[in-house]
Amino acid sequence: MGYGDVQMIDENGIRVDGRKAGDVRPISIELGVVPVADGSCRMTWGTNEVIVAVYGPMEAHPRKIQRQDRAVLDVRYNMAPFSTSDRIRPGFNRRSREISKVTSDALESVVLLELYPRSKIRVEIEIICAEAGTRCVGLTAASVALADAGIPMTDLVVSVASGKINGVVVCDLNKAEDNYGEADLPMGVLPNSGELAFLQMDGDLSQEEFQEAWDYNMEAAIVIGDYCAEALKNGGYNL
Amino acid sequence: MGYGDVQMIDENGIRVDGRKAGDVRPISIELGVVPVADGSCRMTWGTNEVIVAVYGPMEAHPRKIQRQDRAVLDVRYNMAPFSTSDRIRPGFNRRSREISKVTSDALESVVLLELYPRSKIRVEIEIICAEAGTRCVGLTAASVALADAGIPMTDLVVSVASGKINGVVVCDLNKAEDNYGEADLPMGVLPNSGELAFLQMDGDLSQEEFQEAWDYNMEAAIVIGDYCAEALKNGGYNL
Amino acid sequence: MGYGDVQMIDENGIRVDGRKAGDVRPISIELGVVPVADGSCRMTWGTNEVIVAVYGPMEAHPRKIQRQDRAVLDVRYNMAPFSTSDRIRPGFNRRSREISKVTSDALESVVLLELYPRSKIRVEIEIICAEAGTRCVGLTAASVALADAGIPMTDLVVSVASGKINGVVVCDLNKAEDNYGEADLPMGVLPNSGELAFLQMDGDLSQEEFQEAWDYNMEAAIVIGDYCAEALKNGGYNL
Amino acid sequence: MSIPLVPQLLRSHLVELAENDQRLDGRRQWDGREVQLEIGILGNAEGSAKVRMGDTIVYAGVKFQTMTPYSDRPNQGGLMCSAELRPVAGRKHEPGPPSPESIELGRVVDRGIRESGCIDTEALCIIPGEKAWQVILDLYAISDDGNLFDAFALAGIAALRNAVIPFAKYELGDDRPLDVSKTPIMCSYHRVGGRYVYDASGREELGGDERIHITLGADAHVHSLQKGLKGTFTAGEFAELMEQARIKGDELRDLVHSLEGGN
Amino acid sequence: MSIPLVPQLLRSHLVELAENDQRLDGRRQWDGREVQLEIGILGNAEGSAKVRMGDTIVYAGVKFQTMTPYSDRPNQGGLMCSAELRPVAGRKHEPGPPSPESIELGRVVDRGIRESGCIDTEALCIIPGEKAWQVILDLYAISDDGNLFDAFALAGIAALRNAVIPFAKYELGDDRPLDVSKTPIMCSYHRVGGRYVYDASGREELGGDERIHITLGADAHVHSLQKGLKGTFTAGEFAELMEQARIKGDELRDLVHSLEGGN
Amino acid sequence: MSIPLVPQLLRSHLVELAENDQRLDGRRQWDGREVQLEIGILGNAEGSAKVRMGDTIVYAGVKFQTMTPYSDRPNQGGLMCSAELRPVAGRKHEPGPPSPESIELGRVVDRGIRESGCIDTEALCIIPGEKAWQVILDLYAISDDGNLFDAFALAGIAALRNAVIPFAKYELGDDRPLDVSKTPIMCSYHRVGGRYVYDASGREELGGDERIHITLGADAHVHSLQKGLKGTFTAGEFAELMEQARIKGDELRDLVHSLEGGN
Repeated sequence: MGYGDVQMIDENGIRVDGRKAGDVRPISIELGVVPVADGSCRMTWGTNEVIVAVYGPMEAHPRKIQRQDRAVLDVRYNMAPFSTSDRIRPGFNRRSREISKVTSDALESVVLLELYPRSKIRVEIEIICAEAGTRCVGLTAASVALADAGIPMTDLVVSVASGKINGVVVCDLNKAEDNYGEADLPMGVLPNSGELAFLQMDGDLSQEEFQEAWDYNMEAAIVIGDYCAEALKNGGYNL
Repeated sequence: MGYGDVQMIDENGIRVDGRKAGDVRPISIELGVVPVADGSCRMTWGTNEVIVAVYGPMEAHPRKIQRQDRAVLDVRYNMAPFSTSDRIRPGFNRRSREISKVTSDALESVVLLELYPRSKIRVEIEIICAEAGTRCVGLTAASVALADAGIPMTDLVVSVASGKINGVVVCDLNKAEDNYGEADLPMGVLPNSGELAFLQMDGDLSQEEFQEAWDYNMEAAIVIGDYCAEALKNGGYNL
Repeated sequence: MGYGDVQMIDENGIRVDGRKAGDVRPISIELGVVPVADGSCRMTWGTNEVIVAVYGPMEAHPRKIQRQDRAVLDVRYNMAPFSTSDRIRPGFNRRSREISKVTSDALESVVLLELYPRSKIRVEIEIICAEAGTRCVGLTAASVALADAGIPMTDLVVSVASGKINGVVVCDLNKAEDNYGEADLPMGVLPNSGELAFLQMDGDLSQEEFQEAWDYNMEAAIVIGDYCAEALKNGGYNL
Repeated sequence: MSIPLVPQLLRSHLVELAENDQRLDGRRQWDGREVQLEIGILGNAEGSAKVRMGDTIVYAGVKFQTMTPYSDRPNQGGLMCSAELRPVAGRKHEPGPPSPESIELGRVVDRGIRESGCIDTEALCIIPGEKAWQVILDLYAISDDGNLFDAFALAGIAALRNAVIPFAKYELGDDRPLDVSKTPIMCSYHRVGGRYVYDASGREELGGDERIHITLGADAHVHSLQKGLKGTFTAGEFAELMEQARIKGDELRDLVHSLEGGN
Repeated sequence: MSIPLVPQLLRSHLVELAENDQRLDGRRQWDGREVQLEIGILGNAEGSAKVRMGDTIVYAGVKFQTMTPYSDRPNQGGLMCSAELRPVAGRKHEPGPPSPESIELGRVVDRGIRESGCIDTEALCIIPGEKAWQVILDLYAISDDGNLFDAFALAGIAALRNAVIPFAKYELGDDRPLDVSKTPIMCSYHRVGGRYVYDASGREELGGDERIHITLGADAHVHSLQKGLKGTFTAGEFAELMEQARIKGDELRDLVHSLEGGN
Repeated sequence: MSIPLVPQLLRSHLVELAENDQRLDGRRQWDGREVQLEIGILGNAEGSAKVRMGDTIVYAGVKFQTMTPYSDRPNQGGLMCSAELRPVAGRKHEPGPPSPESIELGRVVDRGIRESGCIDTEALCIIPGEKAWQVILDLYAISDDGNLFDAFALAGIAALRNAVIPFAKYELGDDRPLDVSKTPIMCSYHRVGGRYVYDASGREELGGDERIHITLGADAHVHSLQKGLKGTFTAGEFAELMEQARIKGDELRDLVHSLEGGN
């Protein structure tokens, strides 16, 4: 954050990749991409590529992790070593552990876990190619993969991040904008209820800028929620 | 050990901090400093500062650690990262594991563990500020915190270390003396019975020097034991 | 592998240690070298020195590792830190884990594990001095130690490695030959049935060279199998 | 990990209290516990603070090390923030590798400070490309009766603002205070009995749902947000929390500044 | 870890099928599943491939780093091959430290490539004794329906042959393709129902016995062998496998080459 | 970890024996088992020893590496002592991370040697501030029938006194013996059946209480002490152990010296 002297938006409000301030990058969704899983989803978003597999509900073992009144949700967010410009050493790190936890917290808010006491549902989020916003892509794709697995949910969770770049608030930061941006506000929205299940923010936003970024996210979440619904109806979505 | 050319005692037998050979540094004791614990103690000793919390007796789990005929004593000695001149990386190391073990061995010698079969008592020793002799301060404070928690014991364990500096045997080494000293003899004494529950020693002492250091420790332990008894009676001790 | 310009065999086919192409290094076998074990074996092979201890059959715990229909074989291959020219840091590494696994797979092929349901047999292979071919020495010595412990087996597993050096196929590579060799073919043979329970290979061998190395190994395994049988009959074997 | 029955009873009790706008310890919805803040209290740290909020007690200690700057940022030093949730702090804090909860705790507190930009990492450079200061802030809980997030954040910024860079110890000149240009303040809200409350106690956390952490700077600039645990919230609920954080943040910022001579 | 009854029933079924020269999915003894190979498909990797064999799907990605050569080999760069068996790939792949099985998998695939000598590590040297390229091949399973060994080996060599050394990114000149002089191919055989079959599926692996991995180069040169799991085999059985690996290896090598422009 | 009944029966039996001044294997209170000491027996070590005390068997091996001296001690090399208690050594030694017992064992043996000052770390310096020798002493138990402490300490000092610094291998000149100026000897005493005995066997350890380790140099100079396990002792008891350690220490020191040509 904070290399403010690089010009990322031109005088007409056009961003480096040709988008306007409120535009989302192109998105595609494919279901059933992990044949051995109970549900799965491949989501591309800009040049991000994420694969999610869902296993379960299945017996939770060892027994000490079982909960008498509900299923345990076991969510892992992981970046493939070749997913970024500099190779990532395999193994869980603190960043991926935190993202796994907040993603799990968000999904627990919509999955009807109480229908499956003593069982476990595993959600495996694998970032194959990363280009800013992978936690949002992962969370959105995970809710689609859970639906693909037939797990009952009250709503999807659709996630997107707006931010600030060169003092201008824009929607859905790409890699270059993320590197030079001044703030990042990822949110996870339930498209039907309009409530939030996920929220993070880093950087510096005035109250007015914050409201603008919030509004961008809310609008984008409705649109992306429609893509997800279409993918679940038709087995995939492609712009 | 063994930088013998630094002069640490003057011709009148006065040490760098003004003490005579047999003097102990100033000590204060405060009880109940960890409000959520079952018993706790803050001990300052020179500029050493140690906090001990005791939890239990409580159910020991997992069950495989339970002992049918007594409680399990789970003792941890840990230095805060900011407790020393150079920052310590968090995490258990071999030194702290060994000190935890010998401290536990010493405390097991006085705590009536057989009164609480299948249960566990946790003793958490946290070194907040370190200035030589932290294992002695930790052990002494732990026995006071156990008493504060109402755990039945046959006696306290009072610990102090004498050593040798510039060829002279002195009581209760401070940091500078410990750095340049030639030997260090920490002992843990039961003030009522006069028996020992803890003993270590490093360096080089002739049999005569050894006896002199031993005697200093024995005398100091009686005095410090009185401070502890007073603290337990009055809720604290301050010189 | 592959420093082919060092001359390791002279014009008469004599190797650096005086052996001919098909010769095996000198071998000795001693039983009962770990007095507290249920069976044990010390094998020297050239300057390799390996000690194997066998414990069990004994109750397998924790219970989750138990198998209802057979014993669990727990095999560890480990190099002592002082066993090689450059010191090895203690602790399991990926190489020793793989060798432990393939050694275990080979021994499982001959030990009558189904005679001891719910139990465990531990096989500890310690390389005290290493000079090429330690996995072969370890596997052979382990099958002798299992026999010494009275564990029923269908056959021994005798292991030896042939290879290629300066383009010539030779039997039982020594350290220098292993360093400069172009291929290495370790095999584990059941001397009575002639079947194989262990096979690895690295490097480059034409089909003809491969057959030659295979044949050397088969012949050597019969000879070494006789040594092992003699050791088990007489309590030891020495050329 | 069986679920004790107690939390269910506790949850019901908390709902009842909330319906009457009450809390377990008599506080109102937006009331915090009494805050005691001390600075400069650790002998071997180069900056330190102790915070007591009710029965929650934490220490923060600052140490400095020299580092080689990263090759892509040759003019910058570093800031490292480490939060340890050791078993001394409570019966439920068992020893072991850091839990997801404690990792989240450390990272959220870290971001609240780091992302405010209160420390200019370029000012930590000693020799470009060769040597720079690394500031290490260690947060240490001694007693956990709820809301460690805010206690850590408050102790952390107070310790940093109190820190002196040990130039002399490293033979680099005279000691100098660390320059900290802002005072970001975190305020945390838990859903307890169905509504949000400020500064939840340990028992409120046990019987509560999701939590929201808001870190604000001067003029209510937003520096860091985090929602934790299972649960959802509405835009309207969030707007009220933001307003409350603005009020409380200014109050605690004043407390920090009041201890600083002429700051 | 109780033994499910299923594998015993499955084993009996597999024996019956073998007696009639059949397999679960209708294949014959030496038939492989359909192979789909794509190259250059990962945006942030410097070489990549995706292999699908039936319902087994894997990725391979190549990255380059600069390293200081080892003091005893000042003119050489390095090749590192890492195979991750993450829980995404199947219900049985639980999270945790690498199992002995996955360590064996990674090492066997690594040796098949490394020991063929297809990469000249001296050609990776940039400045003798100072700087060299380290090639890192990461193998990544997305869906495991058996025979990950062959899928990883195929994706691995295809990704390496597709890789471009990023000289420009490191300001060392123009990018150049990595020189890979050979195309070693691994063929794996499992004993299923008493006889060996090629390219076992996940259920065949579950009900099978030992396996044999054969990596051959051009002219059927042997580069790597491995026998895994409990079980023994005869010299005659092995000779037949070697002959089959020769045929299949040539076929898959042609597939790899067919995707390469003018190679 | 259920407590077997055996130790209680064993403890009773040991008390009975002690009352008649007897021990399980016929020894008297201060008798040690027969000691066999061999030196120079490990082909790839630069110093080595093997000790057998009854059915307890251990190896010690010395290796040398070059190191960069620590910046605050530019003229000093290092001594590292590592004790491994591998599962080969007995049925009770399960694999896993080092137990508190094995950490204590390693550290007590290490201190007995290090704190005697028998190795002059300044003599290990090769080029001040740049290069020095690091002596690594690895202790390795093959068979544990009690009193590993004394077996390790004896093998360790014998291996060090037998070690040759490999100057030639590092192209630094001709090999030279490591200079070891003292021969510290550890004697360990266990409370068994209520009284202390020397050199406890495995079964005596199992049925015994606390132990005391005394490491003495020439003229009975004390170099290291350690009390381990639950239990207390009196000043009078300790004085007797010190006297016994003085006698036994001189005897074992003579054994070590007797193997050294003209030392």
